[in-house]
Amino acid sequence: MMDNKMIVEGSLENYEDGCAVKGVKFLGRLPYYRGLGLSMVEDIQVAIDGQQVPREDVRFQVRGKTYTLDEMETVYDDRWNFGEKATIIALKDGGFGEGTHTVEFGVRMRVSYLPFVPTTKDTKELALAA
Amino acid sequence: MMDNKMIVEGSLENYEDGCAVKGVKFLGRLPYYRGLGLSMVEDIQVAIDGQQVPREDVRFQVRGKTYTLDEMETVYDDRWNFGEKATIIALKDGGFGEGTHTVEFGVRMRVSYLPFVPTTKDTKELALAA
Amino acid sequence: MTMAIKRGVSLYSYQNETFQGKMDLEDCIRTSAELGANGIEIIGEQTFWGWPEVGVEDEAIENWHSLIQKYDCTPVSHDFMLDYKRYKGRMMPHDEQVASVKRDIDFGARLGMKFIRALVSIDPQVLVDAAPYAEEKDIKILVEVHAPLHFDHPWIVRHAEAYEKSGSDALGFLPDMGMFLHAFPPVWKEKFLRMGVRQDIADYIEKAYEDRVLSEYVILNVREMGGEGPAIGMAETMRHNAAFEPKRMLDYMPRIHNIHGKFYQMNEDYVEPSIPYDEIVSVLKQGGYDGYICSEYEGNRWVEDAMEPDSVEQVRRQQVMLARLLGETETPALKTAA
Amino acid sequence: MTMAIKRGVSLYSYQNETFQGKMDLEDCIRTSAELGANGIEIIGEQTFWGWPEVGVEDEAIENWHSLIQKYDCTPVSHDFMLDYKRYKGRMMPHDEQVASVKRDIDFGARLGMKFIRALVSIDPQVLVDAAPYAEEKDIKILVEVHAPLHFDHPWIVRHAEAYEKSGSDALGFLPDMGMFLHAFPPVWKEKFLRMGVRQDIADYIEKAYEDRVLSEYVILNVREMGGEGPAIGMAETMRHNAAFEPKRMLDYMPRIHNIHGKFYQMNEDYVEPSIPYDEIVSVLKQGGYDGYICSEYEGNRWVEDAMEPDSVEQVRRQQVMLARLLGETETPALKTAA
Ligand SMILES: [Mn+2]
Ligand SMILES: [Mn+2]
Repeated sequence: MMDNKMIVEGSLENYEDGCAVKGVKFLGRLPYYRGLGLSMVEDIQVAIDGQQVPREDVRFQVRGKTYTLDEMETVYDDRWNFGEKATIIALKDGGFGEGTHTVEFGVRMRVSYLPFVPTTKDTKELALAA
Repeated sequence: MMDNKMIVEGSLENYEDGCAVKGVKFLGRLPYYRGLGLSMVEDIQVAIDGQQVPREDVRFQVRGKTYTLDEMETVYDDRWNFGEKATIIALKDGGFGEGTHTVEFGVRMRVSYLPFVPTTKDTKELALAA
Repeated sequence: MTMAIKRGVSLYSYQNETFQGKMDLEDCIRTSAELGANGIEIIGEQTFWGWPEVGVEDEAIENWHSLIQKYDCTPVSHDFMLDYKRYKGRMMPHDEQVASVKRDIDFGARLGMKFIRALVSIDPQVLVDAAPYAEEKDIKILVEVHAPLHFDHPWIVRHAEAYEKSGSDALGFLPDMGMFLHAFPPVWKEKFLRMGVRQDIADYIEKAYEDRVLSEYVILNVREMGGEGPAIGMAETMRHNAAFEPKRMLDYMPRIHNIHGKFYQMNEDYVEPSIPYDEIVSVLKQGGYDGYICSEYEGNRWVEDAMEPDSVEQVRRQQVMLARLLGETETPALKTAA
Repeated sequence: MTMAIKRGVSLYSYQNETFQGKMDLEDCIRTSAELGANGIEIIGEQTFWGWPEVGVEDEAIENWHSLIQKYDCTPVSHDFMLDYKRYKGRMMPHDEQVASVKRDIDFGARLGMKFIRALVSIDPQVLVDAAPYAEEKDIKILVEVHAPLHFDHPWIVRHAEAYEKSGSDALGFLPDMGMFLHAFPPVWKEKFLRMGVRQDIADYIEKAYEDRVLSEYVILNVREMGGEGPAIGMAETMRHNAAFEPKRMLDYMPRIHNIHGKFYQMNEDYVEPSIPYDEIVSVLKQGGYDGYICSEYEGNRWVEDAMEPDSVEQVRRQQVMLARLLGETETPALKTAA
């Protein structure tokens, strides 16, 4: 559900540290009818132009707090709220280049009452905001 | 069911045409609690000492009638009865040699009320009757 | 109150022995009669070679009747199969299915049966169309309600609606007690252990069954425990079996005319550890059931890899249990040495 | 006879709009109230950011109560989740689950709810242990009976037995009408067609559903027709949905306190083509049900790939249907332009 609303249109920007480009970031929403505690967001998969971003180079940012995917596994006091636009960061020194990119965004959720662990994906062409 | 009773112990013999050895034969039973019309015996798999016998070299013989596996597909007036010892023939010019052989015998049955098409197998070491 | 519920045996129970020629038809009938189980049910295609493709000689039918008479038994049901997948790649046409059922009605009549048992996957319209012929032959066609189906499953409800609409009394139900599987059968667990399932996984599945956990959760949990192959197979049995409630038979009792006393094992204390026969018999009494309960031993396939099944002893034990539950004064026993 | 059954809406129905910020809490409550559906049900973790891990400020609770008052509505149920898999690789301990339920009881009380909805996979003992606390707070915990479960499924029977044994009136059931899926929903079929399922396979599955064919047979037949991927997925929906009978609610009516009016689509003729609401409402009347039926629109996930769902229009149509079935004189209508 909400597959095609995971990636927020027009939200792709360079991720800068000072004035050095350290990757890209975009706004992403959890494809689920309720929010979920961060410890149950098992994986966030990002690929830029078909290139899978390694797990350790993905960051998840909400309300000023930034987490690695491994850190999230034991976060029991924060959550990804329903419809909340989190900032998803894909680190790569020098960034991914100018212009339009194909962004693939997948989220795997451990939902207690489901007899399977679903991964939901969205893919969009996003122009890098100048 | 009846997996370990499919191959009849001590029934392995050379299959001769005149006095030329044309393969081997043994007695085999259908692993099922009832008999089955021959059109529903989808496959009879025989391997001798690990060597799969080609489908076209397998013969099925009951009450004096001999069928190829393909012929059985449209036989609607005969059946492999419950517990009936059919003669299973594996053709091979010159036979499979003397002594003890590993006989693998599998039967695939199209059973109308089952939501799958089972194959049941039996493997036995049989000494070639002199 | 005359003892309404009678005891019988489906010769299916002796399949391990008859398959190997260790028992013949007379052995089966005599053994059942000695146990006071005079109702005889058969799988037609098991007991009579040739049926249906080749046909059965009169001589075999006469032998059947002479044995029935000799041991003072009662023919109860010819369980027929109707192979609607007889033709590879195409379904047997409706009219041909109806004709096939009529041939099984004739065969049941030749054998003096009251009922013929249809398998649950048959299209109800086939049975409705065959019902008038069954009435002519004074035979009832009973659909076997068998796990995973149960009396509240839409497929069974559809059959029940079709029978009511047909207005025929020749259509009914034959519930198989395996539908009320209240515990994971120990002989199943032991076989899966022999097939290599880890002890902790087998214990988890047995407990999950006792807790009535939905099959889909059990299958996921077993995978997460590292279970594969036979372990997944053991969990998947829960898709095809569940602990439905015997009292759900009461709504359908007027159309229930025979009972399959399915059992996987009878322990030395005359108890079937996974099927609540005390509850079952009390529900049948409450519903005024006055037919047969026919032993249907199916444990052989679960133990034959490890030991030679003793079907006669298993049937004896179930008949002792049934006699006790039915309030009979005498304890069933075999005359001759087992 | 005073109109016992009342109409409500679970704000779950507006998830497509609230997810995108097209509707806020006031829009949801106002829209429902205009339709005469004054019972408001929520998924706590959908409507209130922060719940439960971060917590919810009093301000948000006060806003809720002001809106409830402003539109003369009644808080009905806080549907809670209890994530017993919160810790990766290990199950949340029993006592911690009970404590978690108590926190949701408190949250439900803060919101003025009568009920909190537990998901069906919860261990019944957790609810039994939380029941005394619920009684203190004058709240009932209702387990949602949701497809593939139904009132005759052993898991639900186990819950029912645990509630009777506990002697507590604070434990009950909340049946989801999706349990009575009497036809394959057209929006499901259309989505599977868009996913590439062959027309003949999709038609076969729809017809097999109508014929109540057992899921395992349908899955095999679809494979034999060359079906893969989404075609198998379409067939496998039959493992999780079936046409169970609304009248099976009658045995449990004393413990049924809320109803999820699940629906996948309402056509222009105010009919839900796959769920028999006429039968459902008559059974509820027959059982003397006097609670709410809360619209629970779940069609968005089946159409959103092809069009922007219009949840408000779908809810409006269902409320018109419900009002008609409940014998109300006025037809629900939106005051402002939709
Ligand atoms: Mn049976
Ligand atoms: Mn619901």
